[in-house]
Amino acid sequence: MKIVGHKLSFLENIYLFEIVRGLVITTRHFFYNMFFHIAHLLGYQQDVEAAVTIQYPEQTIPVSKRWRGVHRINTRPDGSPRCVACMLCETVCPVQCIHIVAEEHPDPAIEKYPVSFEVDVTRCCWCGMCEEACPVDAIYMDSGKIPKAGYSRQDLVYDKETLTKEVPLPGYQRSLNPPGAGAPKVNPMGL
Amino acid sequence: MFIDVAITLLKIAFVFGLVLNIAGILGWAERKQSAVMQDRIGANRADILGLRLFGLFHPIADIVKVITKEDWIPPGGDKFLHTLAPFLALFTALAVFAVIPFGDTLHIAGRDIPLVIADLNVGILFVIAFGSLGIYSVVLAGWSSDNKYSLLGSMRAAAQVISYELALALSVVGVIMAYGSVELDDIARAQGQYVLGIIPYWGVIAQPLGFLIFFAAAMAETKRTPFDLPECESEIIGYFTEYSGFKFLAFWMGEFIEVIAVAGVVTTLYFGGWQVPFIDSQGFFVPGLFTIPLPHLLVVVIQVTAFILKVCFFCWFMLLVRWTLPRFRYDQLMGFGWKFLLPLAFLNVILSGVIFMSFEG
Amino acid sequence: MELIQFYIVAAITISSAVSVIMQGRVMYSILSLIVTLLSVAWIYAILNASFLAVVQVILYAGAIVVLFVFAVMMLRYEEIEPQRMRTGLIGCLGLLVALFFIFELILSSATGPFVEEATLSADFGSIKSVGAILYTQYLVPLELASILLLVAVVGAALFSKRG
Amino acid sequence: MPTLVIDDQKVTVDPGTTIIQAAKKLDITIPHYCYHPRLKSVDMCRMCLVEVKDIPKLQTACSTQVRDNMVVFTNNQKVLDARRSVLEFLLINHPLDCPICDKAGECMLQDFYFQFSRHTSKFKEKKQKKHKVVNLGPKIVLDSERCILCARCVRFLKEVVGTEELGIFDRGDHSEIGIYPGRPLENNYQGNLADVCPVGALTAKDFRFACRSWFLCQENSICPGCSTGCNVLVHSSERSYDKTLRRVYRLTPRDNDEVNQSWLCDVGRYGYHFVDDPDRLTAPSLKRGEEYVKVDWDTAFREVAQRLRGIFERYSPSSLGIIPSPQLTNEDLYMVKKFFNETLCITNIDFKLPGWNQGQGDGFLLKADRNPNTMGAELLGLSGIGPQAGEIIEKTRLGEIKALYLVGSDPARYLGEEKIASALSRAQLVVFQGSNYNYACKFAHAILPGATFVEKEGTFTNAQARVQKINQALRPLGESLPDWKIILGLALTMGYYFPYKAAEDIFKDIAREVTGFSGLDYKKVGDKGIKLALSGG
Repeated sequence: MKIVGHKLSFLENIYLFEIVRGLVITTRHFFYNMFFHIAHLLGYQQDVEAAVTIQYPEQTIPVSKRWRGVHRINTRPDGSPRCVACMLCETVCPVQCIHIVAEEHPDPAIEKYPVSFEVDVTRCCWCGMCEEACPVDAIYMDSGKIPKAGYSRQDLVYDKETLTKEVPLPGYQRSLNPPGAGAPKVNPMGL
Repeated sequence: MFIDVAITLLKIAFVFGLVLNIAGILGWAERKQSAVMQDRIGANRADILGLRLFGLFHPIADIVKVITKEDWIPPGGDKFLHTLAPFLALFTALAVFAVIPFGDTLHIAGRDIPLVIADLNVGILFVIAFGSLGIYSVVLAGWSSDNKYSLLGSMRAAAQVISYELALALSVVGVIMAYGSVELDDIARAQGQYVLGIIPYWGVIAQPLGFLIFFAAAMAETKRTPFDLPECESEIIGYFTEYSGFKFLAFWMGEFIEVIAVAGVVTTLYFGGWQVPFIDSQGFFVPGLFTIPLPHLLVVVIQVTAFILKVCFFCWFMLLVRWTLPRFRYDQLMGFGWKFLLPLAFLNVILSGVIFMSFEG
Repeated sequence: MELIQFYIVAAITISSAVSVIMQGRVMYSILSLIVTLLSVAWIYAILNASFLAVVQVILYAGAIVVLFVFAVMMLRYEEIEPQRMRTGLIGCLGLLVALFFIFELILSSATGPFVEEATLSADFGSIKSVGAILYTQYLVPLELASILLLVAVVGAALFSKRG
Repeated sequence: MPTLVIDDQKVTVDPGTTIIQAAKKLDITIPHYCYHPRLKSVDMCRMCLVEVKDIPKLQTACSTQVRDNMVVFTNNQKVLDARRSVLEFLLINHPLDCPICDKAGECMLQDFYFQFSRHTSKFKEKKQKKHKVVNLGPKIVLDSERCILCARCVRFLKEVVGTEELGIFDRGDHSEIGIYPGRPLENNYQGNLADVCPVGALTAKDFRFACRSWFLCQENSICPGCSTGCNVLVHSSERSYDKTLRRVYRLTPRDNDEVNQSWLCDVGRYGYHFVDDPDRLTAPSLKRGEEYVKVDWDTAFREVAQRLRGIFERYSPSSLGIIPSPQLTNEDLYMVKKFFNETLCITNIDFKLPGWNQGQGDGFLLKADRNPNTMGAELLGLSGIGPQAGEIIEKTRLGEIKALYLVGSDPARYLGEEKIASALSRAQLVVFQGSNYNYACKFAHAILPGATFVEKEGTFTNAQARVQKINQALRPLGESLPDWKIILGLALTMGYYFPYKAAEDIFKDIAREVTGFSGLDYKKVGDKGIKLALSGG
């Protein structure tokens, strides 16, 4: 290991002037920001930012179109999930956060549907592989939402109903078939 | 007799009410100031009926939180001492305010009321004595927690406090020499003189080096950054690891009260105490030219306000320092205390002696 | 008024001093010692020797007992049974000495005060007067004592370097 | 003995062998659909086409018999092109609904498409729509769109079962598998249809949509349904037990020419559900007053040991009765015998409850004796030492036997609840050790949960005296333990030590002490089992 040292000069060595320099910097920030904070309070200089903070729940950063938020399940025109419980997302999921229980659908044209579709967002690593694996245009992560906090782990396991209710963030929809749309444009399986 | 007691009680109420309120607000100020310094906004979420008041409710929320928390005593620890320690910390920090004068003598209704709780003739030595008693809270807290890390933390804290006490006490000697008294009231009053007719003869003018030493040592005594090794809550286990709830709050408050105490002492010793330049009991004057007489009560109010403002400034300044400077390593800390500040304090004593002697001679 | 104060403080002093010896737990013993020292400082204060009182607090309570505490913290914490008063030769001797002092005490209080009452000067016990006495009347012992302390400090520094 | 060359490798086979069998000897797999080693070849799917030197057209490997000096290519471009074309043809009307198809992951159509074809469909016309989700019977569902008409199912029912319920109806691309009117699938071997079907046309209702095949683990085991001891694979997965209460998803037959060939009867195939049944006993419990309290094993052992000792001290060993079950493995039974009979000198041990072997056999695989290890219990001497099991129950009713220890047995099933209630309520101590709750548990003072056959290692001896091994596929549910471990623990608590760490150690002792087993170990038993050399035959 090579240690690159920098020999301190006398002034640096006695701390005092360096301390003063540091204090000057922080004081400058303090008064600069304080001035604009007060100006903002009085309604002036609104265009000058005094802080870089974003007040999260009220204010959000616009996310990228590729950004992956809370999952949503796309729906058929009748509002039922498009999911056919093929469990490919469950298979591809690297953290095993998806749990599907499949059952026979009364309609033989659909045949298989998820009785329970759960996404454990505490485990999810937001890799988006479920989106890519899905053969029927059912699971998407384009809701643009960050999962809310919960009081228990079970609160953060989103069930089928919750996921079906999610809608894509306007303008950010990645699925080719919007939720509840009529005849699907893309229909890989005739479903 | 009765009135004397009543007046003393009033003074106590005034001082402690002020100190405890400032200490509470300091908790908020620390968050907000650090935020403003770092281009952030800081705590502003606590609200009552949607009213946020720049986060001023946070101290209240903190207190509610802390009081409702479980007060836990380690089963292997010493119950009595574990409870005693935080209150000792509060007590020693608060006791210092007994001797700090916050205004000139008030003449009212034929009485002379010195605006200090206890006008002891040992003054500054009393401050130092209570500062040194503050170690016991640290030591007992660590020892009674039945936790070896707490114990180690308390050893470290006690070592630091003892080390810096020497430099602290020695730097005060210069002030005592300059004003010829150990009584804080006398010192404050003596700072009403002027050098060359116009410069106020404050402690910082008389003792610039002494001020720096005192301030550094006093900050080390309060155990705040850059001398916060005993605490540094985020990474090192310290003497109040095993404390929770209200007792933890007591330590926390004790720290802020110490900050105010240091600010008060620094103001009194080095920044003229309650003195306002060019205002004395006669009124506002321009040296050598003219005097505008002011009523006595107004002068006293101005002086007390000036004292409070100065204290607030030093509180602000100590927060500024805390959020500017990085922390010392432990060996650097001890080295700085023993090898730098202490010799410097000795040097300051000798230099001041020589200078004052030559001036007098 | 002053007398009442004195009796209270004296009671505290004596009881805490007894507690120093009788305590089973070392830490409590030391805390009692601190209380003793503080109440002695109070007695000084009553006697108008405020400087001495403060120095008592700073030096004894603030510095020396802290060393004791440090030493105790290093030791393993064990509860010690309060030891029985030991009979035998030493016990008898101690009893004799105690009896002697009690006898003396009774005798002296019967015969009147040891010291004649004197009027004190206004600045008695203040730093100025203590300093004046120290640096005039007791200059040589003071300087000798300070040289002794200096030697001790240098010696300690030397030992810590070598160790 | 003709010698031929397949893909540059020489092989000598018996005359009459087909190319596909000869290739198998060389570990060359020739893709096929309609061919099944245990059914007659019919050349229906054309998937197994291979090139034979000097024959201009490709030949079907499943029906072409080998000749001497034949040279076969199974992997050259011509063959690959042919396979590709065949696959393209087969997939014309296929709905390509792999995501919802139960066969996905083990479908030969899927496998071969990815291996050989990967074509883009050239078929522009409308796909032929056929019937989906057709109920063929209580156990099988047909999806005609996925069917490639290899007729394996039809032939299986004709050649193996002989009931001939299925046939192919209509012509050309309208052809569909179907049942003859008025002849629903009712035989005992329908489960095999789903196994036999190479694609997703026939799926088992029991397994349908329960789990994707790639989540399953397989472990060799033996069907515990009857004394035939069919070799099976246990397909299991613990991944969603909480949600579906299912860990064992299916049993499929495993080839064993000596026992079950490639088949498994439905009784055995669907008889595994007790493994994950909600009535499984999961924690040792003791009766306190009228309540059962769950305790840990140590407490349970101490209590049982103490009460057993109390009965010993007050009465005699003859006041204790043990009824083991022939459902247990040889190892468990040996442990029962060793501890209760040889160590504690209890002679009231018998497993033959009245009616123990009176099920209904069907003359093919299913035997009347529905216990997998009757022969083992006989050989280990758990019968005929003292009174019969029925007499033990009777003696309990009369009060001669004070304590009854049931190891996995369910006397109420044979003797009726009334009789059991009258007998067991008289006993001072009833210990039930077993995997599932049954009527006898109502009277038990202590319930010790045992592991099921998929949760432990051991051996069964089937009716032909063949020792076959079961392997552990899953962790025991809850706190249950293999039965031999329970008895071992109880013995240890009572002060008797047996040096067994695994079932294998016990088997070594069996091999040493029990005639017929001599010289055997788990290695020799292997996957397919070994027939015991019994003097009597």
